[in-house]
Amino acid sequence: MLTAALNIAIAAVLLAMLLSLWRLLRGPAPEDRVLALDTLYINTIALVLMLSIRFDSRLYFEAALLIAMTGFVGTIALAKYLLRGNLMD
Amino acid sequence: MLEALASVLILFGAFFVLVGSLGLARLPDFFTRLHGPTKATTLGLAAVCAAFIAFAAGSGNGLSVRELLILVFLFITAPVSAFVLGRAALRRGTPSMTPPPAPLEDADDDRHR
Amino acid sequence: MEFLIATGIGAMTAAGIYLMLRRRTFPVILGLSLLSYAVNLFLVSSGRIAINQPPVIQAGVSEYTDPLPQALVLTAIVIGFAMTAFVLVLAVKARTETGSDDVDGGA
Amino acid sequence: MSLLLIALLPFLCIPLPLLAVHYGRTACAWVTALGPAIALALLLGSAPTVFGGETVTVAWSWLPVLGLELAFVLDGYSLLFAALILGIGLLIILYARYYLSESDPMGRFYAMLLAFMGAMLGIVLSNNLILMVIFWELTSISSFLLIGYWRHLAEARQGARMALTITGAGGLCLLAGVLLLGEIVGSYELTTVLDSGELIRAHPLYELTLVLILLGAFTKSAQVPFHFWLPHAMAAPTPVSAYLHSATMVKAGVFLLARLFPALAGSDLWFFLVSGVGLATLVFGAYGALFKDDLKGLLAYSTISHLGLITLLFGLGTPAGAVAGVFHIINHATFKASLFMSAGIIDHEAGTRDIRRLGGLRHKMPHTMWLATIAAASMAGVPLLNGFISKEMFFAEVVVESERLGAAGWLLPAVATLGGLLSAAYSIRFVHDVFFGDSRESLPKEPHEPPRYMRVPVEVLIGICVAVGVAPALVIGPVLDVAMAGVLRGEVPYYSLALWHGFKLPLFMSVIALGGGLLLYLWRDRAEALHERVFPAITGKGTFEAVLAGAVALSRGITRAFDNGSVQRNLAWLLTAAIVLGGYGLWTGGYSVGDAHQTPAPWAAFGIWAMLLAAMTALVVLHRNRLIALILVGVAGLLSAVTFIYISAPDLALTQLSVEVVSVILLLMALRLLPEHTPRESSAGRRLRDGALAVLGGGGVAAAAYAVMTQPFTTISDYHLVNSVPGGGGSNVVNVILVDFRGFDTFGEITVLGIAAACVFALLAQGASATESAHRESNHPLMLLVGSRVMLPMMVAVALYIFLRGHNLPGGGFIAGLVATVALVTQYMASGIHWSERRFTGSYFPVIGWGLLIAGATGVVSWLFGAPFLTSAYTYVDWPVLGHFEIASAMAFDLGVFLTVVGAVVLMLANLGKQPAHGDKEESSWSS
Repeated sequence: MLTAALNIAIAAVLLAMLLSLWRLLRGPAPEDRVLALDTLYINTIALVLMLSIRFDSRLYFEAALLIAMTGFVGTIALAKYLLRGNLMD
Repeated sequence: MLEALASVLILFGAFFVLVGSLGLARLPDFFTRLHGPTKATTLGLAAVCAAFIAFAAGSGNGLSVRELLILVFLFITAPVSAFVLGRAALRRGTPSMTPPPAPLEDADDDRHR
Repeated sequence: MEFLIATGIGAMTAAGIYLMLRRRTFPVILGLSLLSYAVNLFLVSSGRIAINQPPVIQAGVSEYTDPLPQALVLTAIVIGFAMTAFVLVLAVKARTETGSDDVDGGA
Repeated sequence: MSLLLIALLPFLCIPLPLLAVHYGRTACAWVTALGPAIALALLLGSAPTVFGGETVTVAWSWLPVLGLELAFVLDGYSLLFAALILGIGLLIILYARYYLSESDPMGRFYAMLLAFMGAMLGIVLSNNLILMVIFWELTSISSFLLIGYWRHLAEARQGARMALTITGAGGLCLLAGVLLLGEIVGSYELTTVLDSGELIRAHPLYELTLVLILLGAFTKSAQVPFHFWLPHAMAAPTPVSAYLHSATMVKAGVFLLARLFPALAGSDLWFFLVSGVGLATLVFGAYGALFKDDLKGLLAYSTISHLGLITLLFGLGTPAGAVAGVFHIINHATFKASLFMSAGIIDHEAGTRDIRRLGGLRHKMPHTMWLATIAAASMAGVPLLNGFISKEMFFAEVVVESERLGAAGWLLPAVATLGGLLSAAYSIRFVHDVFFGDSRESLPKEPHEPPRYMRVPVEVLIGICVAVGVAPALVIGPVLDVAMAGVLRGEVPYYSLALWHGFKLPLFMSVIALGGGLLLYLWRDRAEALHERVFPAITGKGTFEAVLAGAVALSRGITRAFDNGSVQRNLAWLLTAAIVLGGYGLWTGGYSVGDAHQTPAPWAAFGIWAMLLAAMTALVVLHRNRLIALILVGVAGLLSAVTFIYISAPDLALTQLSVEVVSVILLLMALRLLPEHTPRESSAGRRLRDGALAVLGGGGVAAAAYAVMTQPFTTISDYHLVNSVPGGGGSNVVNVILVDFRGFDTFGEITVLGIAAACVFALLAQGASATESAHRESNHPLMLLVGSRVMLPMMVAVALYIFLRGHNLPGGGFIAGLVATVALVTQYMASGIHWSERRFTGSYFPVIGWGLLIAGATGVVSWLFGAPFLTSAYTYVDWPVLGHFEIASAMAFDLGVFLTVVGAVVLMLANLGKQPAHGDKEESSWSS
């Protein structure tokens, strides 16, 4: 039962990732691309969590955690770049 | 029992994650697209995390709080990044269906330190 | 699986090469980092593909993937970053000195 | 032991003259003489043992893998040569004291002289062939320096370069030959090689070996056709010419011929090659000397001719011939050195060396005249002088060996006599033109006798000439015996050092030579005219220059073809070469896909794969919009991180992710200082070419990767897997490898990281002082501020957590460091760098320093416990909140890694962030 659910869920998440990527490639505004990248990151977290459930292993959890962190920071950086070129003033 | 719960949560989460990206892909302009990921996807991920916790508890590792960390992270970061992005879009005059409100949106952060 | 990874490496390599052959510094640097991604993946997969056998010793587990390439690549990633940073700074410097971001310094 | 001292003493004394020169020139000379004097004393001290028939050897292993060891041997032959080198060297030091003028830097001269002396001693004393070659090249180098001693003179520099090129190249040939010899014999020990002559001559590689070694010897001893560097080396100060280019260094070649005589000589190839070259050189040199107007040039050519004579003697390949050769080496060293010194005196006192301008100096400098005359007579082979005796032996040998040539037998004696005749002629010319005839007025200086002590060395040598000439058996006999015992490594054949052998062919040959020489000198004007007409001026120098120029032009052309200063072109060639090589390998080796590993691919993997390919395609298409390109590279990073997770490399996923974000930030900051768009400037053809290269390269790599992954393989890391927990005290094998098994490598890596950070800092140093741009509130949205401040402690906690568990679960210093960096940088971005620098005060250099220090210290600590560098010990402790963690000394190392990473990365980011942009971009529109 769990495996069946996992299969469906993973399929859904992959679909979501593809959609995000599509938006990322399509644009049009750079904000769109950044938002899409952010979403892609979050989707990836979901994917990783599901994988680690399927693998019945907790070794990949930190990876998910880090994706969350880095996704956030990356988004902030890109957004600040869009706001004003300078990230650090 | 826990496994059943996990399965349900997973499906639930996956659904909302998908919805979020769907919104991102389909909605007409940036400001509307902003909603999909920030709300739906976050919710979906929350469900997935819950599923993970449930599953972990089920697979005999006992209930552990670490998994909540991601959730906390997300609940803090999602709005922030959404806000910053929206602000950037406003500043750069990204086209929007409805004309943007009068620029009073600086009021919120003009007074710190 | 092997085929997918191999072709993935190939794709990244191709894109990296193409960017590295551009005339401006920024694409060249992006190409470099792409190439390092590809190389890292190559090195790791040279330890052969193993699903869910992370090299972390656990009770009752006997099958582990090859840890050596991973250790190699881990440092390689960090060093690769250092290199990227350095080249980037060179590019920035060149821009401020020569006023152009042409890899040959010319305008 | 003393043998080693003898060999190394000159080297050890090199600093002395440089220091002593401040205390006056005489003091400098004395101090310089100290080393050689002691060495000579030691040498003579150990002479009795050698005369007793023993061979002294010492050996220290140096590079046993290469068969190289610091081994020296002292037998009769090396004793003789060492004595010559040191003895004449001392005389030269004395002579040079008065020869060098006030303006010449004396310390440098003596230092180089000592260097050469040491190298030359090394050649004659070393008992290991490779060691000998090393010293051989050292002599080439020191000779280069000495010839170029007068740096301001163009011809000095030129001559120095030429000498170095020729002798150096010869030295390389010699090295190759020696290596072959060592391969043949199976040992580089000289004595062993000499004892296995049969084996060597029988070996198929013998010819090649012989030719290579002879090339070395001939170049060094200025044999035709490599002779031409020697005349040009005469630009050196005369002491150098006397020492290096007549007495010792040019003798290295013939020394080698004699040294390897038992090993190589005796074959027909040896006979024809060596004696042929020797004969040609003998005549050619003598002929050239006859028409040289420069005193030193004349002497140089006569040296060439005498070297040819010696070579010819060894070339005959008979023991008796070898005896004559060695004997002539001694004699030539004595009379030629004294001749050079006399020439130097004349040059020094009269101000010119041009024979045409000199004349009638017998009144001005009678004493010098006598010395020079005796020396010249000895060179011409006048009886009662040493030159005569060795020449008699030479003629005798030639006559004996002549029947080996059968019908052409008369040729050898005839040519030999011709050589003697010529040598007599130029000897007469040397003396007569300079000292006799009417004295000239138009001399640069008013000539007079040199200072007393400038003549002493000459007198000593002349004394030897006469002594040997009058009573050879008495004076030189024993020395020659023991020397020959060394050379031939067996019983020495009978030979007589008597003056009178009765009316035999050699005597008549001598008479013809002397008489004919006199006649030739009297008719020299007609001879000169003939010479002018017959021989066009094709000099060795000309050809040398031409060849050199050609080589340079060729290489420059080739380089230009590949590298016209354009990076793209360079890269394109590089890639083409790689592709061609790979393709060739594929073509010849074939392509085989193993079926050892075929992991089933879930369709999830297909999804990721499709995304990666899409992203890469889009990247190539859209790369001109740099922001998009950057984002797409980020996607590639994310996807490869996912791949890492899937192929069970969690540590790599963590590293990849954190590096990913940091480099995105870095690239963004750089992008702010660079244009946002890449102009479309490369032509369609160029793009096509690049595309082709990219596709070929990518395809090749893919194919290679696929082939690799599917082949069966054996890993060496079972050891790590087994010993990780018991040995390293950590269950995360990757981390244990990093901080324990291969800790030293990691140490190197973080050092590199620190250096890179330092470089970045240095590069940005100027602009880095950011103009405190007005702190715009609007750049720091309140939400972002609050959010980031809330995140900071959590991120730091995560970093700490990842650091602590790293030894047992995915994580570790590298990743934790990067995470901490990310946390800090978030603050920078949220609150601005100035705010942050007010909070996190202080430079990041100390952090890097401490990190490296700690990492190194853990290694050193393990020394204190007598364990090798970076041996780890560990124990377990219960941490308050975080739980049951293990404390390994490797952890301290990991802490070092952590600190270094944090310091380095934050340093880079902060400094790049501080760069003032040229007009910070405000609203700017992206087209996509």
